[in-house]
Amino acid sequence: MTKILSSENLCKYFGGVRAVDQVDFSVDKGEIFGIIGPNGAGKTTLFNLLTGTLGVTKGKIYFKDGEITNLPPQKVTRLGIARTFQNIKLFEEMEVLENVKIGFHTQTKTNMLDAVLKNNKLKEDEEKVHLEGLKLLERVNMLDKKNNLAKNLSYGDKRRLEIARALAVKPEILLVDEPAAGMNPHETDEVVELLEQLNKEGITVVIIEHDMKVIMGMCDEILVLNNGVKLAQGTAAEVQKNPEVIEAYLGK
Amino acid sequence: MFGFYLSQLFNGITQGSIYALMAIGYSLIFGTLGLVTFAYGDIVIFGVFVGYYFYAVLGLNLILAMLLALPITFLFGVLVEKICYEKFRKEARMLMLITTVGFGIFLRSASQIIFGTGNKSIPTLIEGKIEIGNLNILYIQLGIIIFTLIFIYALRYFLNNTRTGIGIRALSMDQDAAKLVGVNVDKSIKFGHSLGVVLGVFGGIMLGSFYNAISPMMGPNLGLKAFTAVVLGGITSIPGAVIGGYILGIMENLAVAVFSSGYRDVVAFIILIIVLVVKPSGLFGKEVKF
Amino acid sequence: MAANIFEKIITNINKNKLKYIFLLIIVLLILPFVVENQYVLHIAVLTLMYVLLSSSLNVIVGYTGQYNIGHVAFYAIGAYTAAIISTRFNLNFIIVILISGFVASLFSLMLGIPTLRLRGIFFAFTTLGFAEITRLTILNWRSLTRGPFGIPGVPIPQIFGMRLSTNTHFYFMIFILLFLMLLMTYRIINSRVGRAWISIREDEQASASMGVDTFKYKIMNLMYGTFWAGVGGAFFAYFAGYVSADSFILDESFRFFAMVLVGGTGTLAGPILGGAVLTILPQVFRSFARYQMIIYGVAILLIIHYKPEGLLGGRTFKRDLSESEDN
Amino acid sequence: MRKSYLLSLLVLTVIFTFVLSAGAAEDTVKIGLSAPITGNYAEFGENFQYSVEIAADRINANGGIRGREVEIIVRNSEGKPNVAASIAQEFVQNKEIVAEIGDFTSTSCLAAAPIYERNQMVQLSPTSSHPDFARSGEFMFGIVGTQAAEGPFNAEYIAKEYLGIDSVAVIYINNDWGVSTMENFVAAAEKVGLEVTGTEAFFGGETDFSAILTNVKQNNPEGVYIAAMYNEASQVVNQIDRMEWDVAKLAPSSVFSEQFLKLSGESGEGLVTNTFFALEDPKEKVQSFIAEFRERADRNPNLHAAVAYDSMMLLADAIERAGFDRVAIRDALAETENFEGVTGTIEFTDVGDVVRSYMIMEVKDGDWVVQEDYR
Repeated sequence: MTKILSSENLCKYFGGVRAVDQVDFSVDKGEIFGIIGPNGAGKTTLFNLLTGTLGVTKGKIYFKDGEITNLPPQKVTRLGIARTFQNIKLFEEMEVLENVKIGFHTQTKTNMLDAVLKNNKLKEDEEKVHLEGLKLLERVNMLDKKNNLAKNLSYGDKRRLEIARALAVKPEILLVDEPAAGMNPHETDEVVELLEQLNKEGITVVIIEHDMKVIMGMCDEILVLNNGVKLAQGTAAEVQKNPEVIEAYLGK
Repeated sequence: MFGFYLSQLFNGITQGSIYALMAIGYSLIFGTLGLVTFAYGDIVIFGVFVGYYFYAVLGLNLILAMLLALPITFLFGVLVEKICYEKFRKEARMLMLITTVGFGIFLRSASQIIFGTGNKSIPTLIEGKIEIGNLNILYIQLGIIIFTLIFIYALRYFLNNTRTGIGIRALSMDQDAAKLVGVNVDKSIKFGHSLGVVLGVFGGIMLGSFYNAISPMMGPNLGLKAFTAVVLGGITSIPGAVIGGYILGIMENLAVAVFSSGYRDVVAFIILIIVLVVKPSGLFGKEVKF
Repeated sequence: MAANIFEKIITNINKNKLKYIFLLIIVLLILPFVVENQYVLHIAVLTLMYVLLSSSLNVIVGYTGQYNIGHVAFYAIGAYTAAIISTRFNLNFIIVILISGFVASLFSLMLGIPTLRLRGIFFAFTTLGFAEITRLTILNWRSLTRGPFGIPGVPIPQIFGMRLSTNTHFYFMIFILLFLMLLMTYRIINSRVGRAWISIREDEQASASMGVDTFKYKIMNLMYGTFWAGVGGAFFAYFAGYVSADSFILDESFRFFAMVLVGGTGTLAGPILGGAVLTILPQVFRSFARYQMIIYGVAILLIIHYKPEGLLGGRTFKRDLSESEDN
Repeated sequence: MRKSYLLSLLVLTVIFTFVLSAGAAEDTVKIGLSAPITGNYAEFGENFQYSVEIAADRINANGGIRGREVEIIVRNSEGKPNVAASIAQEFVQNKEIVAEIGDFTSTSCLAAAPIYERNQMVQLSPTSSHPDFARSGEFMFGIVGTQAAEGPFNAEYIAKEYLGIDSVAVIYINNDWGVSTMENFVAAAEKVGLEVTGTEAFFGGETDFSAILTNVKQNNPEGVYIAAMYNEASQVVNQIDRMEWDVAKLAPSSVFSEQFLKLSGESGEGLVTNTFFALEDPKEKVQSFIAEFRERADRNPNLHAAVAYDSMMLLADAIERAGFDRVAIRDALAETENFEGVTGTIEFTDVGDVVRSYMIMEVKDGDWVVQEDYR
């Protein structure tokens, strides 16, 4: 198994608050990797560091063979890392299909001049983006809503659209932040199924989730954070046995 | 030569003290509403004219007339809030920006019709001066500085120790959270805004009394100066706004001394842009969400 | 109720967009041949010019969500560039207009590089400062701009030996410019570039996560919008034959802004209606002399109260354009 | 209910358009007045309106012009050159308007000039003093006299002879009028050996002049020439007084107004200016104009008001001789001879402006007092 994403001594301090403190972890290619921890453990901050949304205070991040520490988010995305957001960040006033189309930004080349001239490059790009966008929507079962404004979607649909949008980037690794939050059990199952399917197709999945059933059921490996510090990394069984993890979750 | 720069510095401090006084009210409004207003100068001048009206037309005692103007402008502030902001609190900020512009145009033109188009003279509230070496310091100048200090401390006390004040402070940090902890958002916004207006009008009265003249057309320039001082010093930080006012005054006057008088405002705005680029929250402001 | 009829008309227009656009173009093309009143034509030229200017601001404010409240600076730079070049060199007006657009664009690049990294309202402050700096520099730099005297004698534009001096000529000139601008903008907005712009407006953080180089696209957007402001300014210089700093005060910037908001942001049609309404309204009320500006101010307040999303119901902005923290 | 706002607005717009375009009675002669009724120059525009309307009422009381009543069409130019140009377009389009009075600033006049010129309609500006204005066209007339004449008078007669000073600093407002006033004064000063120790500009609406004055005082000039309108000029003298700086103060005729006295109080004392309109002028027509103006505006007229009154009277005189044809009016106006206005005798030069002769006036005991008669 080869490492695809890893960190070394990763730290993020907000003033005196150590949101992420000296975290080392590594994700293997092709696995489903879970990150758990109580509220405020630094999970989302870790995601923000990995994707370049936040700058790191100390430490290093590696993706495949290269270092990606402090790369801006658009460059990180170009390398093949896509993400969703805990608090859903869709382009609310845009149609569902348009939301997905933006995901293809890095794979298309149209510039302003092409657009103005309406040349072949634009036409090819638009055609490609349109067709592939529809395919992705079909995949998440939202084809019938392609012309709805994103802001009018149901909560579950919004989460699914975010995943579809992230997939448009054609990522090697997908970081999903609480994809099942606020969903009913049926919707949750759908999302789990989708992620597992994607994983089978070769996409490495990193998932933050509070629902232990989801995490324990699908993850190959789990990272446990508490107060910004790594408590453990291992398989579901290993983690569940770790005394520090039990203490963090159940208290003394 | 040294004496020349010293007296220009002193000129700057004088002018800065007026900007500082004007900036206090602006800063309070900014903090309460979370948005710049482009009607501030016009509202302030309108308030001063109300006082002038009592004094010149109804023949009241000058100080009494000006004091009478304050409660009236407080009520006027409530009206302004209703027209320009109330409906748009949850809407985009730029709507409030344009309503203040529209209201400013309206009020300026209306003032010209009600109070006349020309400059009006206001006598000095407190006559007299003290001489220290070569410098003449007018009592009114001292008064301006003293009032500025009083306002900083009084406001700080008010915002930290009274129920209403704490409510306003909570608003400036997070409106939704303020609501959750039981702040009456509507009342607090109206009160904070009106208080800002009254402070501004008070500053305007001191300004009119210092320069002995007011005119409806002074509004926009005044508002822009208060705005610049507040942004320089740090939005929502009241002592910051005051220091911003002083910096602005000193910079402008030194610009006249060093470059040319035509570039006085250019220098001020260049400094504003540089400060924003280097430290968007202003020289003394905390990082805020805007 | 009567107001409902208005709503219905708007809905109807939205439904049959193409038809109405076609109809509007036809009407606008015939207009100068039917209208003989030169004053009305003059106002028509001004209206189209303001529509161009408010549309150019809408590209920046409406599509990418950058609070540019100093747009008048680029309009001024365009006008002065055209006036300075055309009175010193014998160049074809089309070239002069293009150069003016590029110069305005260049200034926006210089302003944008340090300031576009600032969030929402802070960027607005810098544009406001820039507008004042521009106006005051024009007034001070007498050797280049003749300071407060302005530059008179902007030559009459010529093409194929024809002197373009009548209102009808200028009408078609601005009509073509506006048509080009709207067509180009329409195409860009419906391409990868436009999607990137809009995504920045909607959520800059998410946009970056989709691989959009948000800073680069914001710069491009600002440059594109200010290019057209510069073109509008250059046209104004030719049309008026005279430029002076009094035409480029901050109020003018607020006027553009009001036009965009009154019409509806983030749609092509919004600023067209907004620009038209707020250009024609003051002309109609001009005979009210000293009550004119009162009516103007009240009209803006009323429209914003009645339809905060703009007459044509464009999208509304989120209250905060700033990035939300998620920890 | 709110929804009906917009509709009522639309309806209003339509109604007003109809009202505007509705035909007027045939038996009037229409004169356009383009003036800054709102904005920074509003008070000057207001003076224009009062004076021109007083003149029109007078004319109508005496049977009008060639039996027709004068009707003034007022348009607000907001002090903006491009708006003045739009108004010009409206006026020339309206065939019933035979001539125009306005605008206040030289830049507005210059911006509108090509339109009036092309359509052959007189633009008679009461106040444009820029030497280029009247030269910009056959149909352009200015009656206030140009800075090219006032500057030398102020430098030679007021500064050198009357005040007897050898050096002067210039403080000027940075607009078209101020710069032109400054430049003409400085040029004239150099000719007559009056040393100019420095020039300092300020922008309209400025209230604090202490920095500028401190700069100027550095070079110890014997006098300060204040090229500003009365409102800023009064601030300047106030602040000179506050500095306890004993210096001779002189200014162009723009400061001559009652407002200046009110705003400057004791610190205005001793300021010298020129004028060709004096409140104490005993002529009946002057006194009756002053009385009428006071009644309507509740203040004394200033120079700007007086020239606006004369502009209307001049036009009426020309129309009386020429009839209602625009070009004929232009010719008659150019041929005006020995017209006696409230501002003295008016005759146009070849280019269309007026060579004025000036009185010297000083503020004494809180009042404007003529010190030397016309020269």
